[in-house]
Amino acid sequence: MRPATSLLLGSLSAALVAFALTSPRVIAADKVDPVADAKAFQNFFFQKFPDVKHEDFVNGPYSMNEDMKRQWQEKEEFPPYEFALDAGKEMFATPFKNGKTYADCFPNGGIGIRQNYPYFDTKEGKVVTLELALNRCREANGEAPYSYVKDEMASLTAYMAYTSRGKPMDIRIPDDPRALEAFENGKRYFYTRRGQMNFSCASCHVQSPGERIRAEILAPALGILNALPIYRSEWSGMGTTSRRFITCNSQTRALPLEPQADEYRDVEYFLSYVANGLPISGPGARP
Amino acid sequence: MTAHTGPHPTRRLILQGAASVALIGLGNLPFAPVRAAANDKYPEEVFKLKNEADAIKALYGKTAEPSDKVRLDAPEIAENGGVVPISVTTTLDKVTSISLFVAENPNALAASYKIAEGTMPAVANRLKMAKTSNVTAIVEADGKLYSATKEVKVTVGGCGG
Amino acid sequence: MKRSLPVAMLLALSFAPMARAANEADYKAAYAAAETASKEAAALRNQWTTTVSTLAAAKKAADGGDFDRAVAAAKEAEALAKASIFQATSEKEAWKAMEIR
Amino acid sequence: MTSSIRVRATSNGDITEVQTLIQHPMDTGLVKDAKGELIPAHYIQQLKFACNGKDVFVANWGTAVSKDPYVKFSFKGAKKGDDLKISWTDNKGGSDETTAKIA
Repeated sequence: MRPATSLLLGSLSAALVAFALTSPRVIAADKVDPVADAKAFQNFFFQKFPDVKHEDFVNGPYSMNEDMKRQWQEKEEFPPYEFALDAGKEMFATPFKNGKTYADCFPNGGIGIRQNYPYFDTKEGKVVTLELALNRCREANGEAPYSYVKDEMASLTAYMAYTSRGKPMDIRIPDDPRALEAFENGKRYFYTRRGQMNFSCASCHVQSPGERIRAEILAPALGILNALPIYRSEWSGMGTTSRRFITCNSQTRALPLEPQADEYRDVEYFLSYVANGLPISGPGARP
Repeated sequence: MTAHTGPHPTRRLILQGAASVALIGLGNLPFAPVRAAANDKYPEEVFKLKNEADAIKALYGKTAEPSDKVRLDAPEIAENGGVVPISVTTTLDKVTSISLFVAENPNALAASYKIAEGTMPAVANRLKMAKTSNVTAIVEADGKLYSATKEVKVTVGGCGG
Repeated sequence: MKRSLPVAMLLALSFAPMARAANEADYKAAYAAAETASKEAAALRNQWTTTVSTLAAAKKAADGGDFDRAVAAAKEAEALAKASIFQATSEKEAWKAMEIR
Repeated sequence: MTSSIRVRATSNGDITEVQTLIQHPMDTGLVKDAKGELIPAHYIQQLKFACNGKDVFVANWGTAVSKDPYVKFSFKGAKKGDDLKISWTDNKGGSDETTAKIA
């Protein structure tokens, strides 16, 4: 046998052995392993779309289709969320009746911190999202909470997202079994089929990103929350994370849960954690 | 025109031919007097017209000829009928007006821009489109009309609800 | 022609029992069954929007006195609710099949 | 109340590029609200740009212009620091205007 072929055969068998070892990791008795989940999740999309730059995934449908990307870039020159952004900045600076402002409720005065939300509150034992924290801040200062799906909440989160633009998503899971359970709940919600259409979030955003559902191109699940809140031409208005989850549910004919229900908080926790390292790109403009 | 196997197909074809000629004739009669392009007044009546040909005639009083000197940029598939980015540029000179028509909209004329002396003959804007339609850009240069047309597909998004 | 005969027969048969018009009692029974199933689906946090709208349609038809349509809608609502219950229970394990590992 | 007109006018060489975004519902009069009633037509009809006392660009708009309308054009004959006056009127007699410095 000529040396070259024996060399080839040798390396082939080595590769085969290596592959066998790293075949899908042996599932220990369903131990929750967010680090491995995040790695597998990101690799799935990096391999499925090798020519999409990693940080581009946060641009949703526009990372999947050139014609749509051109329309988006044209809109981004003077984006429709400009007004929500200005309104949010103004609201952030306007003191409550008791003289305090949002800056007093948040670390670093609420500037450049969006990438750490949602976080797991070990006192409460639950996930706390940015929208929930904002309403709790209002209530703590004697103000009425905003609707989770209307423009005021969207303006506030738009401004806070804007101050974090470009910072990598940085969600931490404390060493607390309840945090691991919240992560697992979020993962289960993400993969569970619901509604008369019998779709799960994964049916569209894992199995067929880049494909069309009528006029729209499906966004990849990786980094899908990084651009929120978004101005959707469909709504001709702003949409918070809550509004996005609720409309997705009703599209598959699943009755939406109440905004900031535990399931929504956990699925936001899961989706944000697996997008760690990808930049915040909110507020965004979408079809 | 489906091929007819019925009696006297030719007679029917002639009849239909005559009917359509009459229609065209009728089409431009009542609008000939309305000439609103030159002055600054808002062409209120033209924006009420349904049909594209009538609107072009009412606005400019003449017909346009397609020209490759007019470049119309519009998406192949609009991401959303409510916000369709459309832009027009042209290499023609002495341009005094640029207008955009969406044939299938309730009213054909969407926007009409007056280009002053020294203003570049180009405009970008975002239009609403009711459904898939031809979009036509009309450029008035040195008193003559030039046009470019492109089809933009429009449909709703989402999977159901 | 031969194949379609049994199909016609089947169709005729399925309508036979519905011969007499439904009355309010039939509607109440059908609606109650549909409502229990719908409540169970809601408790499982897996209600469908179509169950809710069909249940409402049944009530509306009944209010209008059209008990035939009301009973049909109530039956459909019950079927939808039961389907969503089945979906919730089967998905308890089935979701893992889709998980990215 | 901040103006409804956002404008960015930047000049390079002799050409000034102008981009404008206006906060306006641009209702067509053909859309129904949640209660099923028609929302009356409410849209900007004319938008004017004037510089150094001359109208450089006039937009006549119908109901087919998007909500929060956007328009971009460019013109010659102005320089950094000149004032660009932008004004609009809508079909209900509403109006707004603002003046921007060319950057």
